[in-house]
Amino acid sequence: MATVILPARFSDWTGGVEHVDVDARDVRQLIRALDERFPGLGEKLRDGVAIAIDGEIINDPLLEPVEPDSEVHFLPPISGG
Amino acid sequence: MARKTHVQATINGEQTEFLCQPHESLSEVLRNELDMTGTKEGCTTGDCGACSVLLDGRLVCGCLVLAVEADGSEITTIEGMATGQQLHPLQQKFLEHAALQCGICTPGFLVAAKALLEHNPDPSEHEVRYWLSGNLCRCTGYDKIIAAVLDAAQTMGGDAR
Amino acid sequence: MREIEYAAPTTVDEAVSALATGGPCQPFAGGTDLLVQMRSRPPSEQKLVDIKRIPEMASIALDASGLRLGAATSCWDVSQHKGLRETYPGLVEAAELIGSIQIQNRATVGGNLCNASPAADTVPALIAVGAECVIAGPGGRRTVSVEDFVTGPGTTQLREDELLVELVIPPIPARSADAYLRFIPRGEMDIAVVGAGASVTLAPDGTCTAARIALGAVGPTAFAVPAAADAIIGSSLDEAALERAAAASREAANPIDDKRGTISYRRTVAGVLTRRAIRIAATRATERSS
Amino acid sequence: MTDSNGSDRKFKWVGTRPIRHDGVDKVTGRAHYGADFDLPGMLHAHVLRSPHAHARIRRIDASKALALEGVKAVITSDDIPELPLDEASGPTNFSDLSRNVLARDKVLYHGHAVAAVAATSTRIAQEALSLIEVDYEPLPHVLDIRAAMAPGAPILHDHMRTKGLKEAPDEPSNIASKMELTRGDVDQALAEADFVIEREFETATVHQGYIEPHACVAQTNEDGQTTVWASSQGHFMIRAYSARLLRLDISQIKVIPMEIGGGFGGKTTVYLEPLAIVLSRKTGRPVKAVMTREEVFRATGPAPATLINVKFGANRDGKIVAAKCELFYEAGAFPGSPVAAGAMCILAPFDLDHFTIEGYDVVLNKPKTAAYRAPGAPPAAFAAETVIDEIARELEIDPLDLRRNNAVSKGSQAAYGPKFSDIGLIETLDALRKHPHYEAPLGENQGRGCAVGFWFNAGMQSSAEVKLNEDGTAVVVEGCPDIGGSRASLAIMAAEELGIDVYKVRPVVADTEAVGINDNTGGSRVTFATGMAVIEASQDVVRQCCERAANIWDIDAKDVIWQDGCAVATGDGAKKLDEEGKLPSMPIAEIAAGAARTGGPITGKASLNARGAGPAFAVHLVDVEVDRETGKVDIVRYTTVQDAGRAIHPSYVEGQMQGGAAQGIGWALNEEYVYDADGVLANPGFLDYRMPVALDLPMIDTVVVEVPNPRHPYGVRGVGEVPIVPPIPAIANAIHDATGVRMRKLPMSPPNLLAELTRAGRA
Repeated sequence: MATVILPARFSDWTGGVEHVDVDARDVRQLIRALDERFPGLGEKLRDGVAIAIDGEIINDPLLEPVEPDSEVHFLPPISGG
Repeated sequence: MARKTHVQATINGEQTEFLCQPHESLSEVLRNELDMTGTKEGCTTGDCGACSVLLDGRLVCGCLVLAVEADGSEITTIEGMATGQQLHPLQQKFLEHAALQCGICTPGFLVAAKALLEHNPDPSEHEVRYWLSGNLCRCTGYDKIIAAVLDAAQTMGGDAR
Repeated sequence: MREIEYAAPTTVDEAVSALATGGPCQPFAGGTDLLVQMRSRPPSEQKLVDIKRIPEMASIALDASGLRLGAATSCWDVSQHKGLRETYPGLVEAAELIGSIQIQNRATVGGNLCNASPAADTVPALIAVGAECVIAGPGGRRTVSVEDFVTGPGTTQLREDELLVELVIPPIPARSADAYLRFIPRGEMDIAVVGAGASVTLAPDGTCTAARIALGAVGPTAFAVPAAADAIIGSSLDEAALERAAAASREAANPIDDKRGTISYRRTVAGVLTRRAIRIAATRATERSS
Repeated sequence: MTDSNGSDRKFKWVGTRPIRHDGVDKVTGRAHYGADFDLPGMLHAHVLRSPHAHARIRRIDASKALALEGVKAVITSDDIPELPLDEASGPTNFSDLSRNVLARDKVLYHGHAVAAVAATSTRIAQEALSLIEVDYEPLPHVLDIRAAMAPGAPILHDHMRTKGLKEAPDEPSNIASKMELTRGDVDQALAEADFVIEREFETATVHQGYIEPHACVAQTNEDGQTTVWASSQGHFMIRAYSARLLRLDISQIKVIPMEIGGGFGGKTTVYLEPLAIVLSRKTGRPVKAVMTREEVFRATGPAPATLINVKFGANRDGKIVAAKCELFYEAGAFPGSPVAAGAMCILAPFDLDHFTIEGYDVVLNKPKTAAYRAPGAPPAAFAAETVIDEIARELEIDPLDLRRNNAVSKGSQAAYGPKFSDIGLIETLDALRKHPHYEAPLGENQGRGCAVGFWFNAGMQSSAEVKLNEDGTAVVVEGCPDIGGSRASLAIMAAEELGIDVYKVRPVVADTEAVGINDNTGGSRVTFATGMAVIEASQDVVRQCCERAANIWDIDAKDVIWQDGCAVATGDGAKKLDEEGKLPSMPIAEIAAGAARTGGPITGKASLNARGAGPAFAVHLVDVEVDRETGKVDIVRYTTVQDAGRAIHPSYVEGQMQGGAAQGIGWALNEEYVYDADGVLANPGFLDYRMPVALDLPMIDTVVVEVPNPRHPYGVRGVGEVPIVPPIPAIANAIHDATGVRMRKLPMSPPNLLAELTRAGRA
């Protein structure tokens, strides 16, 4: 199962849980699973966030594949100069 | 419609006539009336040097010269630097040294550097930096521009001396 | 539509009568200040009298009787004049500090004076060498000292129908020299935060027998600082004397806070530049006497 | 695409320095930039801007302006759709963008666009501006970030509630949002540290300072189709934003990219384009809009002023054990400062187990900030890297050693979350250590400082086509404006894959209808992401060429490989050709010449959302000389070391390193927005907004370190952003080395430095 690290700013939804193991093949499934576990969190994760999957930052992903051993982080979106 | 003044000038060796209004700057007329847009405008206050041209052999900012003043004068612009298919050594060195990134300041630098080498064929790095301080470049940090001008001075040295 | 009129007379008399025709009218020399100011405002009716085509106004006459400098002479021509650089190095320094090569090729000493910016570089240098302004008007010509010519920020003694024709500078006495320094944050292209002009005369033994010190950008106009001059006259320009002169300049400085500097900074630097300018002028004077 | 980053590969073109393909156009003045384009019957637009820092717009009367001969149209916010306040996608709020393009109800900064005029000449348009009557109700304004956050501060947006707080507030605030990054137990770790250093830093508002003012031309046909000629960092962005703001179909707008005269992040949004489009629709004539330099300074996105508190705990053994950071960034008039990026960067170079980072996005009455090269990172590095230097002095450890002791490397968990893969921080530190500059003697009143910088780099969307011409030459079609030599880099990659001479490749930056979507030129992504697309498209061409050759030879395609621009038969295929007495090799020119008879044109395509951008680290070393009587700082020597992953065109990599360093030097020493009490910018020009001139800088030495990015076929990392990150702290540290004075406020200008020197009794 992929390991998701949830930043402190989502603690309103996660109740402070920081690490969750999620069974998902892509980002959409992963967010769905998180939303089931932490109702309302999904919406926060769907728009305007960047996600790092195994260290690779992707802005606004949806169907990006997630490996069983992946580590997933949610980040604020970054704009470049 | 505003009155226009008739002006005659030699631009890059060619007898040229144009009509302009007294408020129009030389760079405006070069760009808008004569379609010579190689002369760029970055500030219209004489601070960036992108509109550098030679007026009767003097290095000036085209934005601080009124077009009506140019009557009877000789003007050299970036369009007059290469001869036929032959780039001016400065242009060639700018390319070889990658002395431009966005390139908007490049025509001004080339015209200014040409004036420098005509005034002082063998300048020191400090002299080049002093002379080109009226031309702003925000991309390169000037390093490769200075190197290109010094290199061009070397190659031209033969003809200059 | 609001339009600009342009005239390019070839004699001072033509220029003066062009100015006298009434309506908003401006003598136009290098345009490095005037055109920028015009563009910073909404378009307006304006008559420009281009004075660069008047031979008398664009000439440099240097001889035993001193210097007659046409008001429309470009700063570049001043900086390239070999005799001028040898005789009045401080004045040349001021001229070649103005803007870039591009600007120096257009900007004129007279324009720098008539624009009457408190920070104008040539003004302290001109005061230091005791320059006088020759003004032409419908009633003939009159002469005033550079110090009195500028009356405030952007204002001069010139009446609307008058024209600054030339600057007259007395000959430099033996064992004398001038220097001009300004402080700017960058190496080039800035307006003076402080400017200091100095001219000194030395006795054969190195004692300072005469001096003029002038400051720019630390008051509504550039001005002479007699106290600073008195502080070194009679001295051998030792550190103590220089510090007294610096203190006099700090004292005389009456600057404002603005985007280019603070009051306290300008006061301090006025002292620093006074000391440094005197040193340079003295070194030059010594070289001349040897 | 393979994961092999070509570290084992022998390159023919990668790493060479060909003359850029657009070079001759740019040294002869032939290249056309934003303002270099006219159309017959074209009108000229100018924008009326707010004379107040904060005011309610009661009434706008344009009748006098419209009565002026030559004036064809005047528009206000009534002429563009009002968007719902929450209409956003990603970080971009389109309601805010719409209100920035033309103020609605309120003006929020001096210079805020209020109306636009189209007239038959620029002079008439300017005269018309002075005839538009606007009735303002001035409101109290706020220009200082502390004041903006203070209770009772003038509120810019009544609907704004601070996001990211534990419980949602019901009072409006100028704090748009709060974000937080934490790990471990910072308070305990600080309590246990051998010593703690806590400092406060301030930086000023600065501008990207590109030399080309914003400019565009818009033309709308009778059928409603609009064409825009514009210089920007992304013409697809111009198209998407304009369509969104004006409620047009994207298919109704075509944007043709002009050459861009510098951007540095400042041309990643729209200002003039929507106005020119509306005016062209209103008048039925082409409309040209060009900003003055003053407008660029007053009304386009600067980079934010910031306030940063940092607290570092370290042990005597040289290990940094904990850090606590608070970052307050000015967003300008609308939310969206780069504080999140600053927060994610501030501790990125350090391998740390305990920290908290808080970031606050604060609005006030200044222009909306825009991206500027490594957005948000330089102020953050100023704070962290200056304190690191203090720690090194406290411990009497060499500053490079201290950084090395605490440096992140492959497998370290970045402060912003994920684990790093291959990164080159330690390699860059070691390369600088070996540089002669590091041990060179210093003169009187001189000092030396170093600092590290970090930037993520970006991937995002790119599309490219590689078209094989009939004679075996090729055209590369892509959609990222060439802001600093990217045409050359992309041509190099195509030449490398196709095995042809780089000068036989013509790179083209195509318009929005001629190539697939490309995201902005920015985030150091073009050589990385668009390069990836060009490589894939070239590989597509190669694959097709091999198939054609196989068909011509009538052998199995698997027996054909590509070598030096030729299809080469191997295995059974080679045997068969040998028996037939045929050469087992077919050059690309021959395949191209016969293409029409072997299946038609050969074109390779790639559209991708590039993953695997490789983070970049840089370390800079600077020597300064300080005039203790005036506080003037001269840069006497400068060396930059940076991990580029792989330098495709080394000259332009060096150019990015030198240019970024120069911008950082200006930011450190003299650049700042100076506002008067009324909120009016006092220095909106190049004379008093003091960017470095040639005389202010020395030659800038560059050392390119290459730790290949494993996720790029050639190992490329972005290079453009990170060079602006280290200069500010490096210079601050050098000034301390020269004078013993710590500068914690920007700019380190002569008055500010002299004040500190005097306070410290070192003047």
